[in-house]
Amino acid sequence: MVSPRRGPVPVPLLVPALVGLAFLVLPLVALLVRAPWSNLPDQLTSPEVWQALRLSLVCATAATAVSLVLGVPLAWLLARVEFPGRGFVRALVTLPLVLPPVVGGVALLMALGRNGLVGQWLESWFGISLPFTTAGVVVAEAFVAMPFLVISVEGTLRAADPRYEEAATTLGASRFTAFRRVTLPLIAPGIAAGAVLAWARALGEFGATITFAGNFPGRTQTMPLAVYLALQSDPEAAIALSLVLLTVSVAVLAGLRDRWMSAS
Amino acid sequence: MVSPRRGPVPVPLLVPALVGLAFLVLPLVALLVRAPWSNLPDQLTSPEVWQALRLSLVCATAATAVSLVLGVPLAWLLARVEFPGRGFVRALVTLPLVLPPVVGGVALLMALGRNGLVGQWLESWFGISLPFTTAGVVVAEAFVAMPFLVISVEGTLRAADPRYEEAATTLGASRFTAFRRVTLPLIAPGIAAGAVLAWARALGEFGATITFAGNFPGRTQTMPLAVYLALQSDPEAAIALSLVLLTVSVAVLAGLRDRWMSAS
Amino acid sequence: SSGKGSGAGGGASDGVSGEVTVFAAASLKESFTELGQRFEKDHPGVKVTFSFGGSDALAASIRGGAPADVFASASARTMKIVTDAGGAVGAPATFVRNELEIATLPGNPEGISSLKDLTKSGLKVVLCDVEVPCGAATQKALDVSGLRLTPVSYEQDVKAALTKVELKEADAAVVYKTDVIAAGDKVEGVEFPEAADAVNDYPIALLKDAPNADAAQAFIALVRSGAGQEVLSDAGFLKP
Amino acid sequence: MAGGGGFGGSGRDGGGAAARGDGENGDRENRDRESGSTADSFGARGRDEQQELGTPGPSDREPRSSGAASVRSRDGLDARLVVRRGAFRLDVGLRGVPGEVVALLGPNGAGKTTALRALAGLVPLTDGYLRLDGAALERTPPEARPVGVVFQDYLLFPHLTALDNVAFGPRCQGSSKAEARALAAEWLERMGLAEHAGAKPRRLSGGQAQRVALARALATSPRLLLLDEPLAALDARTRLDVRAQLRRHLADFEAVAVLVTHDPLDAMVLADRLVVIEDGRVVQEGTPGDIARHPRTDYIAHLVGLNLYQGVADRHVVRLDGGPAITTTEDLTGPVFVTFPPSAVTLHGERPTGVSARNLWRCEVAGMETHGDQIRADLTGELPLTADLTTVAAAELGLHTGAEVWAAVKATQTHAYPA
Amino acid sequence: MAGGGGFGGSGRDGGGAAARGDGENGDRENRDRESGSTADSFGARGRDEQQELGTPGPSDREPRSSGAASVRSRDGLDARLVVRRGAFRLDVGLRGVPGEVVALLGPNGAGKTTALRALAGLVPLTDGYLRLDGAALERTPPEARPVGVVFQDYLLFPHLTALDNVAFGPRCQGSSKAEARALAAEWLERMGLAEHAGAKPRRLSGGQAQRVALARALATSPRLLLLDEPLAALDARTRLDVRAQLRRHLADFEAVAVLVTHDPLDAMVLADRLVVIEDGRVVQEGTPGDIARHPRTDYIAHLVGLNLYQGVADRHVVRLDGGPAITTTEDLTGPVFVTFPPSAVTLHGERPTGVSARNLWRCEVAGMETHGDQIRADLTGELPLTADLTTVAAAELGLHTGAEVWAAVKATQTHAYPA
Ligand SMILES: Nc1ncnc2c1ncn2[C@@H]1O[C@H](COP(=O)(O)OP(=O)(O)OP(=O)(O)O)[C@@H](O)[C@H]1O
Ligand SMILES: Nc1ncnc2c1ncn2[C@@H]1O[C@H](COP(=O)(O)OP(=O)(O)OP(=O)(O)O)[C@@H](O)[C@H]1O
Ligand SMILES: [Mg+2]
Ligand SMILES: [Mg+2]
Repeated sequence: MVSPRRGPVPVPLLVPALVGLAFLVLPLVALLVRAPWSNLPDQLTSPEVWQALRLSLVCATAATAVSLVLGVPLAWLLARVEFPGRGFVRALVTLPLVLPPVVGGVALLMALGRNGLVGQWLESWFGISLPFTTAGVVVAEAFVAMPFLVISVEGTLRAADPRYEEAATTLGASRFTAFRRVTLPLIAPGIAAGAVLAWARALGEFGATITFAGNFPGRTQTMPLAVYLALQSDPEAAIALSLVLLTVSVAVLAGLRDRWMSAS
Repeated sequence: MVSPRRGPVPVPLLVPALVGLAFLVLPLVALLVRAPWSNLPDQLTSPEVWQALRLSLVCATAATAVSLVLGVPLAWLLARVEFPGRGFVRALVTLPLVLPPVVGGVALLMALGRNGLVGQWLESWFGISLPFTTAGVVVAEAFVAMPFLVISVEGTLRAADPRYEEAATTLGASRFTAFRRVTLPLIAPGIAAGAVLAWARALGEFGATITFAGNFPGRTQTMPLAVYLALQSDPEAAIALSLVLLTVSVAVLAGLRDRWMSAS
Repeated sequence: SSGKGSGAGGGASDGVSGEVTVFAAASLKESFTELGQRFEKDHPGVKVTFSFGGSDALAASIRGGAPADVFASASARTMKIVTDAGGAVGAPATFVRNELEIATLPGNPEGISSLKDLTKSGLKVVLCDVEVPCGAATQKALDVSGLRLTPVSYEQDVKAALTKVELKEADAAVVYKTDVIAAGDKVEGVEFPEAADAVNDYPIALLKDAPNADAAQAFIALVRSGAGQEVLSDAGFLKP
Repeated sequence: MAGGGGFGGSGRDGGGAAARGDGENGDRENRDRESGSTADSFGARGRDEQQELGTPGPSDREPRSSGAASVRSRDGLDARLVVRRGAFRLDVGLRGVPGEVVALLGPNGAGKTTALRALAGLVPLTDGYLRLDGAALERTPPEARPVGVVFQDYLLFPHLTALDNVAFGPRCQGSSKAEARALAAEWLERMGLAEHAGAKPRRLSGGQAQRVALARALATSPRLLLLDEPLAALDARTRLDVRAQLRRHLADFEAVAVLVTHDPLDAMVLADRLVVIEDGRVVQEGTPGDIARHPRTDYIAHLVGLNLYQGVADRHVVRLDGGPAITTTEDLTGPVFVTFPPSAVTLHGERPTGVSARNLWRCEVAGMETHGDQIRADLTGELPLTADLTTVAAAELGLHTGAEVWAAVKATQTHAYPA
Repeated sequence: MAGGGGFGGSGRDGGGAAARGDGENGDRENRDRESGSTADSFGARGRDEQQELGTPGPSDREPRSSGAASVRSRDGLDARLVVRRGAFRLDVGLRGVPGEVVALLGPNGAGKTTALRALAGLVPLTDGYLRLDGAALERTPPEARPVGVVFQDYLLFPHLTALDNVAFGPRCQGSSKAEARALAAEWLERMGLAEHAGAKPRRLSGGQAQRVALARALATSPRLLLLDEPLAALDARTRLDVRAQLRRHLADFEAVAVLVTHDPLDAMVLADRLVVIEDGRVVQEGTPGDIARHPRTDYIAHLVGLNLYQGVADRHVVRLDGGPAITTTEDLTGPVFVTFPPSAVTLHGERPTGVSARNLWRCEVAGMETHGDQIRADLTGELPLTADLTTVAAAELGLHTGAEVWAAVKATQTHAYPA
């Protein structure tokens, strides 16, 4: 195949890209190099680890689902509907990122806890109590992860050509149909990226979770919490646990994302 | 002006968007409602608070800058250059999100610390020691925040039309020029979104920072660290500090983002 | 050792049943987990659930309405956060104490033998922040000996301080004896006399909103019993 | 190859046709466009339909006040579109009866696309009104308007196959997935695109994409079809097919179609009525034949390939504004337009002596272009004009840029009409 | 309005021109295209340039092996482009000398855009070669090729003003910002877009955008200019201007231009040579005049508005493949093509008795279209053909779809040539 050389990847891009990659990957390599390999088999055979891992995956996925369901419409609202104070609302949405995680947990307790602003009504009217339950873990993770999805999807929406939506409306599509059948597929890569961010963030979430949902093995003890506890008594074990978490996420992400990404 | 009603915002979008907004904002409202307002003046007059706030802003901004310089090329590499193992590299890039923050800090120490894989060479060759310095804070924050930027920018790049780059090359633009003068401005909203994510994440970063850079007032003590320590003895003060942090970030984000966003 | 009937009174006969939830400082994980198993054996049908975490986060949870029966804190100050909010029944009891030690690199290459040696210039020392219990105790010890010490970092907790030494980022740290023991051969402990004046109390309390106050009482009794104290001493804690 | 006959021959036999059409005026409203027999109605385009409305004044707010086209305006389209876009202001009146095809012509930037977007509801009206089949649509959102649009750059949904692009509209209108796809397959079949049904837009050529866009708009059975240069990307043969297809479909549905095109041939073939806009205003309106014979602006004269001059007539002599006079056969007084086709111009190397042409001007060749085996020469001098001549004649004259020539036009070849 | 003259009149005076061109063949290589005097060279298009290469065979790998066009092929373009895209395979040979404009014609999906993209280096060659001014470019990345492209859908950079879009190329070639902007301003001025210099592409109309794209491509002074339907969105008047502009610029720079268009008129006016591709292969190649007179496929016949038949000649009678015979004036033997223009067909309501036409067929009207004041009728029956007639004649005949007619063509109006 006689192909025009697309030219080598330009150095001014390649160099920072590789430095960036090294920067992100190097600490992981260090973890691997210094990992207590002899400890690993113990970790892998402990049922609690698998319990925590399963819980982590389930909760992170549920939190991502919640984020998608609530966050994508919110991103659309911010990107496509003009309303007063939009800039302020957009800033509000990013705040959960800024909040130190433990304070985030405290804020969640104040809002949804037994004595919380809304929580007291949830409890007395519906008998729903979120804190210290698995649902609470999902709530805490969604609270922390959703802003990533919202901001990232909003950015993609703004970069997308709104005239496709116009074309859809001239074909009789309501704004919602246009959104669902045209906009959504068009920005699928952006949504996938946002979902990956949210999922990863939820998977690593620690401070808000332990404060809002506690640390009960099998119920609310996710991997980061288990890692934290292990760190207290056996730092090597903590690193081993982290590696398990990392391996699983690489597997999931490498598997999932290429399918998502190439679908579009 | 006789304008066609664009129709009300569709309910299937509006309802989840508002629920999502409420979910994100409610805990903040709860914080505000339950905030120890009488405590606030004390906090605001304490010079240490301003020191920590200043350091937080400076470090988060520097970390965002680092993320932009290294992360945007990395995103471009992942989105536009085909190379074997790309899916795996992409997954690797997201790992710092998944790593429990404290483990992230430990990993950074293992890589860049005095005794770390690369750090020992940095120290002996250049006399550079990152832990316990302000630069260390920036490194820790960039490590945690950069993946957000990379993933979000990559999503936008994939959703963007590559034919504009083609058009640029036919006009004599090298791949780098095409990137700089065409792609970059085209995906500006996506980059802005990614930068906001990274900045906010860096601003709220706690675990990796304290582990890698330690906690020394004026040098490495950022607001989240100050908040955390206040939480030990005086939760009210911690909430007051958090509110200061939140207010400043809302101000910065609401101010900055509308300018960035509308510029494109 | 058979803890049967030790202090806490016996078995299902005292009507203790159901689930008891204990919020305990993370440093108590090993000892309390062992005590929990013993308690369950002593009281068939009772299940002990632990939530280990930073004392601060636990205190915040409890103030936020966590359904906990017992709170065992690593510091009197975090316990005070709960008692000030009226969250505890009666006065909290100190069940163990923890003494400071200097942690140095293995083999003590800097030859540190006293608190004063930490003030040597060029030495990278990390301390706990004064806001956290070990930091407060360290400060007390320094005050007693009239020393001024500028560390490279005030760590957020004792584990963070210890980690810095374990990874050889710092040359020394002032931590608890229990931590030095837990770290095994990755650090070397150096005792110093001023530590005696600066011990840290671990208080335990029955919570006001405890769903299972009876069982909670029984658990607290076990912790404070001789058998309980024995388990804790094995981990390096001092008797109150 | 006589490509040069394209615009150049315009109006040559205009006089002959004028006499004939009148006999069949009556059937206009009921005319039946059978499949492929679009010319059956050629006689229907009588003189009485010719309107030269110019820019709609305030009186146009009163619908059905003027002209034959408004008689039926409860059915079909009746609109006055006023849109501001920055410095640009559009203000045009548009009418169309069911089954009618209105072509919107005008130079680049005249506001044709803007007018279509206003009709579709994608751009709000600053002022004016819009009625379709008697219903006011100004405030109806685009999705509720029975309007189909073929966009200038297609805007096919890149994530859907050609089939699903076409099925999109029917789906939105409530058809089941199977129904919608069957209908879409039918449309693609008719457009000759059956084999590309499964292709994504990126894999379609420009012309294929254009046809899919057309099928997509037609599949919703709109009452008003808006087409922004729908045939521009089609090759000659496909163009004929799609054009015939389009006419047939419009006849079937009795819908109004508004068509933007730059191709005067397309406009002539497809449209019943032309609306010419320049700089946001209607400058002329009428049947293709009328506009071809009576252009009122330079743009239109260019479009139909005529030389156009404005002047004041005193019986058979028209004195041009600041120029020479032209002798015509018409007997008129006052401001008039005079036209003649480039083919009516005879060029001479030297001042001819024996010619009967009363109109003779000395000119210089400013430029030439070959149109197949014809040459079109641009002349400046006493009277700026374009002339068509055969390559043989050009060679004999030794024509070149800068050459001095004498241009003669017989009075019988000119056509004058009141301005 | 004689819009119907567009394609229908093609080839009418083909014979006359053929005799004349030959005298001036010699000046072809040195021909000097002065500003606006494009027709100065009309005589230069001699018969010897006519090549009917068909699909390039393996021998085409050997450049300069055939035809006059290759004599100069060290300068200019010499390429064989083989590209696979899924099921589609492109395989065309293209040559062009500096100053020459080659038009690429073909039906939708024939591979014209693909060929341009291959020339620009945006699509890799599966096989073949590409030489420009003697340099092999197959492996040169697009940015290093001295090639300018006007894309079918413009691809103006949405974030840059019109001015900065045009200045982009010069900037990339190393001009200072001020120089590049001055040059860009000049180009916009020439394109009549000076007042839109500061506008972003979104605010430009379709035609304005097209012209900016043209200016952008020209501003880099390419040695090979590729234009994908550059005039499609332009209005008639602008089209003339831009077309003249384009020719002038090409002459100035002695560059090769490859132009994709669907408009036979544009192709005839702008191009020195036409390359017709169908389904990825070259089916005919030659001067506009030659192709107009000797179409070899249905598509081309349609394009130039001729009726085309293939058959076997036995002296003056051509027996069509599975159809009737046509009598011609040419004396040929063996496989031939026969053409005649629609205007050469006379229709009769009943079998004519007194006519001299030797070719008479019984047909049925399948469809009709008005082209201004002409009618074009599609006929089926003994011989499928199209016929042009005046509206008067149509009215007298009472022509309607389904009507039975007799079509007569004089032998002198037909044209036969070897297949
Ligand atoms: N979004 C906009 N904002 C401001 N001005 C605009 C905008 N869009 C178009 N215009 C201007 O409005 C005028 C009319 O544009 P429009 O697209 O309607 O022209 P057009 O008749 O369709 O031309 P073309 O034949 O070239 O497509 C132009 O002068 C254009 O520059
Ligand atoms: N990316 C692609 N992948 C596969 N097939 C493609 C791709 N792009 C185009 N094709 C196919 O290649 C053929 C040639 O397409 P091309 O765009 O070159 O046609 P074209 O001659 O430019 O047509 P038009 O006049 O309609 O623009 C078409 O059949 C098209 O469907
Ligand atoms: Mg337009
Ligand atoms: Mg094409």
